[in-house]
Amino acid sequence: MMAKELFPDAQEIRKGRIRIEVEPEKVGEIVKKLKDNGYDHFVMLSCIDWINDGQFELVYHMWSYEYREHVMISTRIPRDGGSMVTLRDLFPQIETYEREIHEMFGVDFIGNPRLGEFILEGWPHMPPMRKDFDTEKFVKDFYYKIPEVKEE
Amino acid sequence: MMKEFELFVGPNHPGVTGNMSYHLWVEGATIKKVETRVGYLHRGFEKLMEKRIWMQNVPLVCRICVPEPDVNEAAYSMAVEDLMGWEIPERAKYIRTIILELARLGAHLLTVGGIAASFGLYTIAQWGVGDRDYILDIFEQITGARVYHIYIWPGGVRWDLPKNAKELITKVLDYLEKRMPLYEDLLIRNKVFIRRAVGVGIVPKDKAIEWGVTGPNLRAAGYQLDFRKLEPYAAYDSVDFEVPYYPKLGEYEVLSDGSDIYTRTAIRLLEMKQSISIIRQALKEMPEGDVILKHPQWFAWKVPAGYSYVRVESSKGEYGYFVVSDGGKKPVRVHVRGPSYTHGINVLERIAPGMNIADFSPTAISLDVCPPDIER
Amino acid sequence: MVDLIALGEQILLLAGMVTLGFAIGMFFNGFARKVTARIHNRIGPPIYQGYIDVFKLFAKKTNISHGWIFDLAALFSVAGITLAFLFLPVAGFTLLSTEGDIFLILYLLAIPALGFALGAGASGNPNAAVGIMRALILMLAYELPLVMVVVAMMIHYNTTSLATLVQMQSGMHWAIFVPVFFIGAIIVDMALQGMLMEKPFDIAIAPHEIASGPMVEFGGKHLGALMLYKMMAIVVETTLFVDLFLGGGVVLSVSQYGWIAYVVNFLVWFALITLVFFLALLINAVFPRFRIEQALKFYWKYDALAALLILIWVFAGVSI
Amino acid sequence: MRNDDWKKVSRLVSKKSLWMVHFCTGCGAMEMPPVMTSRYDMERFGIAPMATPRQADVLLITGYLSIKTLKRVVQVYEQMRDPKYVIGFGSCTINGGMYWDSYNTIKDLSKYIPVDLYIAGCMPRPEAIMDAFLKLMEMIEKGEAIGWKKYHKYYDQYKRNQRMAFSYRLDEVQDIKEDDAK
Repeated sequence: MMAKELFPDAQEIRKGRIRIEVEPEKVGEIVKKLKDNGYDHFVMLSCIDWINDGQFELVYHMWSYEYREHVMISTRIPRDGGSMVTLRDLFPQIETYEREIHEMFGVDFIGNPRLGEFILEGWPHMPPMRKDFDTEKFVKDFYYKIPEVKEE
Repeated sequence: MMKEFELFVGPNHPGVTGNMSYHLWVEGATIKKVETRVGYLHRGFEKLMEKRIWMQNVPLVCRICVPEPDVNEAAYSMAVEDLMGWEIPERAKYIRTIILELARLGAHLLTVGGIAASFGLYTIAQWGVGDRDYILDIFEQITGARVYHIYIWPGGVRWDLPKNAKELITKVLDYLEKRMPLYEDLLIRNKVFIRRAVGVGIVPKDKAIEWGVTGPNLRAAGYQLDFRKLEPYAAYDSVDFEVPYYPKLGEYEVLSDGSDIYTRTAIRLLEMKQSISIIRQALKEMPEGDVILKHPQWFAWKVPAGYSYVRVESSKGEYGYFVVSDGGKKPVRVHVRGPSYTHGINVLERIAPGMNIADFSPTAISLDVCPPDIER
Repeated sequence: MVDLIALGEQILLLAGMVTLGFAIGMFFNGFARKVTARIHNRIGPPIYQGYIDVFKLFAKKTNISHGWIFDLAALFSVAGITLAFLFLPVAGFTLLSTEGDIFLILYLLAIPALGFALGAGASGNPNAAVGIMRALILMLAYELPLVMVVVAMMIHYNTTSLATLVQMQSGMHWAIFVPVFFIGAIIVDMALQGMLMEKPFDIAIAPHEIASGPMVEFGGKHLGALMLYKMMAIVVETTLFVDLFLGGGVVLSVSQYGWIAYVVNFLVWFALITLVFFLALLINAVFPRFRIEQALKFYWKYDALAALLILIWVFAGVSI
Repeated sequence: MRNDDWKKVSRLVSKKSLWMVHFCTGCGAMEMPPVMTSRYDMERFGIAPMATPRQADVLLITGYLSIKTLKRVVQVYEQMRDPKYVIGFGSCTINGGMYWDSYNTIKDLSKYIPVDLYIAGCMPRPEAIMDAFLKLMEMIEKGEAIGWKKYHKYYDQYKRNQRMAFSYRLDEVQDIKEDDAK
């Protein structure tokens, strides 16, 4: 069944792009339902930092080769101390995306054992993809301050 | 036999493509466990893109995938066009097709050469890279740059093709067509290569889609799925081409149950032939006209709020751009889905255990793992 | 006194031959790279590149050692291969080859590989350990057909001395013209491909798999010594082939033509080993490498089986 | 004097055989295959890629360096035998280039390891790379490529900068200053 039939309140952005907004608790159930209904390709898991709303938006992208339709399942979690249940059992690649989002945004995925250092190494500051991390200021305060090697 | 030990393949190792590393736990000569270590090339593109205006991001995105930068430009431009609601000129679509296919040819030459080199057949690698240089020459004459072209822009392409483009490209295509039999004889029909590559590095067919395998690797597993057909972009709906997939390997012998290194190599060689045919058609059917929309000064661009996911079929698989705008001058979020993300990490980590260490590097290279699109 | 002078002459001759051997080996390094480059559509390095590389490696300033076994290993390899060279008849020069027989040479050929193994083991790098294991398995693999063909030749010619063998082949009665040994030559050529560590048998040093294997921790002077060993090994192994099947390059009899014979023989020998090496390079350029168990299978299943047939053929021919 | 002559000869010959580490630290590595293969063929000048740092003479930093790679680069550099040379490849090694405001890439390579030669451009053309190698040979012959000596001499300063970069903190600076005060 197509996503429109499964979820009548889904919103069609354009042809072949469906967006569903749901509560965080329902995501697992919906992803499972879509997987069973021909949406067999998990594309990716994105995270968007809506700093003014104080929320992270997690977007689960799925695609059906059969219907040629792309579904984005959006859910919002609080920005501070937000967490989400891992869906790594449904699609293996979700695990990797969760690792990245954990590192880059600081979202905790409950039940994922491989969270930890993934891309960065020894990063002591705030997760860098958060909007309140100012990369330009960091560069000026850090990289430009490292002294040059003085030759006598 | 030897007891268990750990082996690091990379980052400074000839057996990895680019700067990444695999941490292997090995017993004797059999791999027990693999962990892919990435992040050596992390530049924080997605962060930098949020700091720049829409147009400034075009020179950034092409640096995400070095062997095939044009797919990034195309995908990003299409995402912006999608949000803006632009329909680009017909001629620009054809030019994009030509550029993307040339890039695919170059990337496949590099990958096929890489697979051959991982088995020690350096002749193919040398020839492949040498022949790829002629394609870079075309790029240089069209776009002015060898590697990073910054030619495909939101709204079309930067400028029209040069007057002699047709002769230039046809000459190189003729040359490549003449070279193809050499590659076939030396690689795909090479007895030792067949011994090494058949039945090695198998991605289970029933798991391929669930694991997120895309592109030539998916087609080698027996699915005729190609986003150029499924969701046509540029001028792919107006040109006629076939999607080679297992077991339809054309003139190459079907020697295995598919989804192995041999089949993946064969699919890539067949795709190169298709690319040549696509470029020829596009050159012939290309209409006259504008190549770029007359849009406002790009400093003043304000992209309407919305979500857009655009995918293109790169030489490695599905390349997707998820672009979110809040109606401002800068994107809120650009998230890149690189094909290597799944191929290099969860697929490889799952198929490698039980493999001989001699087969590991060829498998990784035949999956066409390109680290910059994993960590960006 | 006379004896001393003769001894001095002998030593000078030996030293000269060894120097010449190394010089030819270094030339072969450049030659190999040039030939490969031409096949790759490239120009390639100058033909004297091998000399420069060895010089540079010995001019390196620091040497990182991994213990005395590591230091000794490189020396071990060079000494072993030099000794093997001395026991070979080279273009009619018998050197020490009247003293030992062919089995001694096969033993001596194994010594450098073991030295190599010791050094690589001492370096403690897992890549080196895997590489050395592969090298030893490969040695085991190619020696079986090689020894069988050699034994067949010994039965046929009724000698165990390589010098005598070369002598018996003089006057263009080369073993390769005997049909059965023509097949034998092909078998040994396959084994030679493994001895030279050229593709499809360069399994031990596979850079894409184990980052150049045993050599992974070698650098500077250690690597220089190792390169010298590898260069000399090319000369020794090709000469062994030429001695076995191509009459050692002896075309003119010394007793008849005097010193001209030495020069001509030397040139013919040089041309022949270059040819044998050139063939190996051509095979090297067009094949990927086997996996180790495939190489073992190749040698023991096809090569050794053919060698066994030759052995039976020759044995039956002699006894009947 | 004789020692000097020997050094001169040694440099004259050694410059003809430069082995570089096979380490793609950044996207500039993309232009390395064309330089190695039939079109440009750098083996003409005796330059060859080597699998491990122990065997190599030249370290090419091909483009931007993330901190994670910098750790490996320092390790590789220290494993190489003297004399060794470093070529900074592309604008990103000079001042950060495209990634001037990226939080994860270093901006000036010479703060962490001594650089003998820079190639400008993003990315440099193969001709530029060849030219750089020829220039490096010239420098070796004249005895100007002395980065490795600098590394020995100012080891403390390089180490301090490396430590700072690895920890993403400037705290190390204070330690040094205190030491100076004592």
